[in-house]
Amino acid sequence: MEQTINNTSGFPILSMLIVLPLAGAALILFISRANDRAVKMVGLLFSIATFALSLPLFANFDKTTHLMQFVEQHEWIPYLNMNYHLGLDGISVLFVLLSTLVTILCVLISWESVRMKTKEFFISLLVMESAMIGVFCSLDFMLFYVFWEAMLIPMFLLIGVWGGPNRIYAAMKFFLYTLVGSVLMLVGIIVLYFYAGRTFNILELTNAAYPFKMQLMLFWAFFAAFAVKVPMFPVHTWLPDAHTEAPTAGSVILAAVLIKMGAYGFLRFSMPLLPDATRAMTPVMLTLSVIAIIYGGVICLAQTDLKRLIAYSSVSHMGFVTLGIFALNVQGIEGGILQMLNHGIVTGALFLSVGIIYDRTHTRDIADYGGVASVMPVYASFFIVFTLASIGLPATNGFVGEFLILLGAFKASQWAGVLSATGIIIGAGYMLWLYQRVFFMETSSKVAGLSDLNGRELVALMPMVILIFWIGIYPNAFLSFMHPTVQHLIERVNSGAGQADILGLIK
Amino acid sequence: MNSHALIPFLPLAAFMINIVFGRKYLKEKAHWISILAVAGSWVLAVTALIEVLSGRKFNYDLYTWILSGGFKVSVGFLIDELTVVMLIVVTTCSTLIHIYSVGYMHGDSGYYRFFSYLSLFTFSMLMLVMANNFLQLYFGWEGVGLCSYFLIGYYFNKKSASDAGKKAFIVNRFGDFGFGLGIFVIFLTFGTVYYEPVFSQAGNFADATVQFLGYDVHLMTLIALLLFCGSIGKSAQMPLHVWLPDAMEGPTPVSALIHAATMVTAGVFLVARCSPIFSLSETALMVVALTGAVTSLFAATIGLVQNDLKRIIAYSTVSQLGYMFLACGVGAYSAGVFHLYTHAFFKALLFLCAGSVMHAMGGELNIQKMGNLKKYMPVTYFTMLIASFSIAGFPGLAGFFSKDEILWLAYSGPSPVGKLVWLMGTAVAFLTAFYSFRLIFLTFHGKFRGTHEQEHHLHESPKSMTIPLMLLCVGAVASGWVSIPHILGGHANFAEFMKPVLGHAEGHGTHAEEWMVMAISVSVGFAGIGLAWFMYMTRPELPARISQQFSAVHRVLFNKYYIDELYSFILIRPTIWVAKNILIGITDARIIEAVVNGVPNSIAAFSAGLRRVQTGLMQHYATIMAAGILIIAAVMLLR
Amino acid sequence: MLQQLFFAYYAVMIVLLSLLVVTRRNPVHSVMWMLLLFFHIAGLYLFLNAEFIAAIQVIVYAGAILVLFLFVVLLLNLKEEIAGRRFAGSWPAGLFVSGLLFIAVTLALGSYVQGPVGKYSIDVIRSETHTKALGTLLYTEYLFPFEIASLILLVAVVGAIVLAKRKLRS
Amino acid sequence: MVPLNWYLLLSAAVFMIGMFGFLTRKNIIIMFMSAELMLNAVNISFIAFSHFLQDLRGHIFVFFIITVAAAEAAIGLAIILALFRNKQTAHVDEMNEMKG
Repeated sequence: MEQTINNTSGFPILSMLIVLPLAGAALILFISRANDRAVKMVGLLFSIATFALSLPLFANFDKTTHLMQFVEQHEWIPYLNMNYHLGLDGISVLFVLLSTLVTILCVLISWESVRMKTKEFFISLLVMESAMIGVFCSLDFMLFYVFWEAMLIPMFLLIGVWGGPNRIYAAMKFFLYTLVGSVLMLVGIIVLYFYAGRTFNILELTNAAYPFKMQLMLFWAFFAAFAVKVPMFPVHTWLPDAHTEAPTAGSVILAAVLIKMGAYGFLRFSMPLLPDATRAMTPVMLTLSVIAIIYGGVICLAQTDLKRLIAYSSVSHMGFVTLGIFALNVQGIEGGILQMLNHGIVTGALFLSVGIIYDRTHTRDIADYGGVASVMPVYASFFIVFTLASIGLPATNGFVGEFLILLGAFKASQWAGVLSATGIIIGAGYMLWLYQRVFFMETSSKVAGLSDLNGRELVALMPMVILIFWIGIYPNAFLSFMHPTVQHLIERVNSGAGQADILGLIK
Repeated sequence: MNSHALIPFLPLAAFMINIVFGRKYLKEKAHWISILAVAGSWVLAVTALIEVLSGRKFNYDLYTWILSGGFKVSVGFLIDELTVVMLIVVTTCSTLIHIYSVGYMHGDSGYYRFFSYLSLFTFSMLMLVMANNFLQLYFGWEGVGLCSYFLIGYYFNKKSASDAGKKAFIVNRFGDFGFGLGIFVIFLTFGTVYYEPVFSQAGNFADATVQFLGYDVHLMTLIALLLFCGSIGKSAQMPLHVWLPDAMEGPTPVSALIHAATMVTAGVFLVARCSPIFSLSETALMVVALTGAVTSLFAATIGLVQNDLKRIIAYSTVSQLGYMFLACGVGAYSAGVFHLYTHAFFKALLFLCAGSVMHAMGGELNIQKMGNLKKYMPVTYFTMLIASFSIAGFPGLAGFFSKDEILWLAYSGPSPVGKLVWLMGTAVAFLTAFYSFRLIFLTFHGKFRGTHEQEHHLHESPKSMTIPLMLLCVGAVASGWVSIPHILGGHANFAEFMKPVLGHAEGHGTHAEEWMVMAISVSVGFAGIGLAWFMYMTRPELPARISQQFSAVHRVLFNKYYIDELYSFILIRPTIWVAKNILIGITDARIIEAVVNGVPNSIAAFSAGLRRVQTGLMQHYATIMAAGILIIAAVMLLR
Repeated sequence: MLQQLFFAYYAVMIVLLSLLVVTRRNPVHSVMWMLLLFFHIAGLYLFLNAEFIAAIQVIVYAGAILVLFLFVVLLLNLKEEIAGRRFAGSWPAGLFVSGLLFIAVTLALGSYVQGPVGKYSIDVIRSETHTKALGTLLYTEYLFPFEIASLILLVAVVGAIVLAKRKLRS
Repeated sequence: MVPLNWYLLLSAAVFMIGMFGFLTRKNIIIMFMSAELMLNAVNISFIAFSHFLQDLRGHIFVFFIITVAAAEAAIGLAIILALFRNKQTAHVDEMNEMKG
């Protein structure tokens, strides 16, 4: 049996994290529809409680080991050898925290902007949170798959019910796109299950050695699921539609957490399970990443829709993430993971900000804006921080991530490094142009007389600013979580599958 | 913990206080905090200078910034001769310009914002010069770029200002692209990005070649040229010079501080700092020298015909920066840094004088509409005259010493292009003198050509503005005296002081030659002044005639060689066209979306076809049912 | 020989009458031909020693069900209906399918193998009388289905009334 | 002695005629009668088998079939009445509510 560090506190913290939001959702079910305020308060309280509960993870995490921590294991379906198996390592722990934090902010930002079906909205939000945490904690592939698919439902509802005018199309597109990918992954999971001797345990699956051809096929099956989620270049077109139509909270969750899961999937499954295929496919993945970076960036230059622009910038930024991950060296992968976090924070914050101004103007057309900085100076200051973080200015988190990624990519392939570095120039171009068109120049009639941020919005944006500078100035607070795990991952990828020494390391 | 850390962090603290409390609480008092902070930095910088003069150096880390695998980089400080010179330049100029701004920006709605940006700029610039590794240098590098963006676009309601800020940032990003790659190559070569080990090991790689994008290149040349890309962007050299003239949209103190005295010289600082690397590559040095010389000449010619007061000075800045690169390129790093140091004073002075003129003229910048201002603004006139003499290389003033040292070392140095760049440099000296005095004559002499209202409004600027002018004027006169060349009986102290960091460039020539070079540069300077006197004082109708005679040349010069239009035509517009029409129009909409929507649509079409089977007529169903029975029966029979 | 002759008569008549039933334009005519057809079928049953069934064939089918048909036909005013075409557009398909199915069944007949024979030989039935034998079986072994059949009839009665009655004006 | 196959052949012929009628006639009442015809064809088979296998269960089946046929006729004709009342037609090709 593989070694893990069991949760010895006697308190099933991960299960609690998954259950608590669900409990909140259940509680909301019993609140009268008329009592809007109570619904929101319960949503807020439960999201804060979940966040508070996740903080011990940050504090108690053992940064010296790559082993799984806080592990819980119970039988689920013994006949199929499926287990309820949870645990965290250096890759996933930060994303659990990100998920819990972002949910609070989403609750805050939806406080007034969601006017219809409030009850259902907050239920969806809390169920979403629970599923997200589940995805990051699962150590059983089937359990992972269940959470992975469960996530689709609340998100589908968030887009399809509370979205913009074209919401049904966007929601269907989002749903079908991701579903097609996941189904292929399911096939892959089942193949692994039988090949590795009827187990869904990720750690045990990692120990098995798979023939190269099979690895290749599985790699592409997993690719279908993860690349759609990321989204990588040719399968990115659901993202702009989903982001544009989704309500603010939906966009934020989508940007901050949901699309991280694709990259997380690559790290958790594709790379350790299929090391030979990963190495063989690196050139392809690097190429796709570089295309995504440049393609997404250049498209942003021609966007006229605020949310659409940020959505395409996500394509570009996630290109950086996959670039780093598939550089297959320490800097690249750590940069990639950090950049996932960064992108979650920065793009999440950008969507929060866009939501804030959208609530006031009800337009997403960039041409309708102008001169917002004169009317809303505090808001403008927050937005410039997010903009700068997005274009990777030193002292913001974006810089650390992008720098490490580019360094890693340059190490892996000079062409990839050089070409993707042009993404930084393009990024500055579209973000600053956006900022200019929205905030600078003469005040347009649509924004004249808008009120600046209120306390609630300030509270929603503040954590993001703090995180941006925290990671930017002292990234080691976060990088230190990853070191052993990433080291271990790289050893695993760079070794032939199933070599004795690797088995020794894991067992 | 050392007091050095306070040098940058004092302005940082001022920035934070101002940005958080400025809008609501400090308002008109915001400048106190910034000025106190930067003055404190100045005091600490002076103590650092004294420490270094006494032979001490410092190189230590504050804390580990990024640690990932073998990559480790800290926030740390290196205090050596080069650093303290930069510290003195930055803190002195910054302090004086802060004080100047109190008067200049008085009553502006974004008063607190202006001072917080200035503080942030000072912080970034100090981080840049005090860095002990390349990444922190990059940090400061981008930081000053950001402040430049904020300050150029300070009047953000004006489209031209916000355009200029954006342009500055993006053009700089092109340079930083190369700079960043340079840092990657350094890390991959040396395994570290700290100056000290990199420079000490650079010699080991003197002859190494490396594969770069499929080509075999000389390693040191590669690194040097990539780093130089950053310099080109930040110091506005060809072909990335386009942002600096537009940057004049910012308030004038900003132009003086950022776009004349400090930030734009960061490129020169970078080359000087990396002199151990540049010195190992003759090719790179040649590129640096030629880029500098060409830019210098090129910008000077544009400066000849511009009418915008600040733009003329801006082109003069580009030209002088070219001079500094020219110096570095011929191996005379200390001469380049020396020119950087003197230039900071007289160019900041020129800008501040221009600001003073603007203040009096109510924001008017066209020198064709000025004239005879010396009557109204004697202090401004006098200080600006001194500054112009200094830049024109009037013997005894600051500019004379530094310019002469550069020209002499170019002439006599070992560089293969030395003679060529000396010739170009001399031509630039002539042009510089000409356009500087064209400016003086058109602005301060002759008859006032503006409106009546403006004339009525003319006045000398307040004390808070004229005192910094006078202080800087002292610098413009005397800052050169620290390094009087041997031939004039001095000791060339500056070069001696810099020797441990920058090495010593030896000129190989006789005293006669040195006298000749000096005489030529001085005489072309006087010739330029004389020509300007002739054209704008004695025969004021002449310039118009000449420009008519050579209208094509004039148009090209006036339109800055159409470089902006060229970039727009070959770079910006095609990119956006491709984005709009190919990426969005074809790739996304026609190819990817066609597949994505095509699959469900074809399924829908198939279903629609299949639906027709459902006629709703029960006999059809019954027939099909019977046919099913028939098929089953047939199968059973045939088995 | 006589048996075959009898059978031939009945068979020919049954087939002929069936064809008449399905091809007549006027439903009343069809019902009339069907009445005749049911008598012939009852005759065939007698021929197979099934007196009881033959009796209810006449009583229930001919007497009750067909009358019901006749009522309905008369209730509906079918004058225009009769004017139109008799067969649906897809009649060749129907002919084709039923024809082929007939051939298939005919071909299948050849492979019929008789299984073991039960205890109700003609002599047994004769000694016990047919109705008694059937009644014994029905009230013992098939009691439960018998009860269900009664329920079905009840449901049918209720259903028929509910469906056929006119809506009350409310 | 008449062999079993003759009866079965007769039964098949009647069944196919009924089926033909059901599949082709437009008039719903005749279709209904065709269905009765098919039931009768089956009944013939049952009785014939019963006779030749010396087993009374065939009779039982026929008994039940007749019962069900009666019930079916009652319900079916009631439906036809209701239908005719709403549609004013007994032609099945004018009823296509189930069209997809």
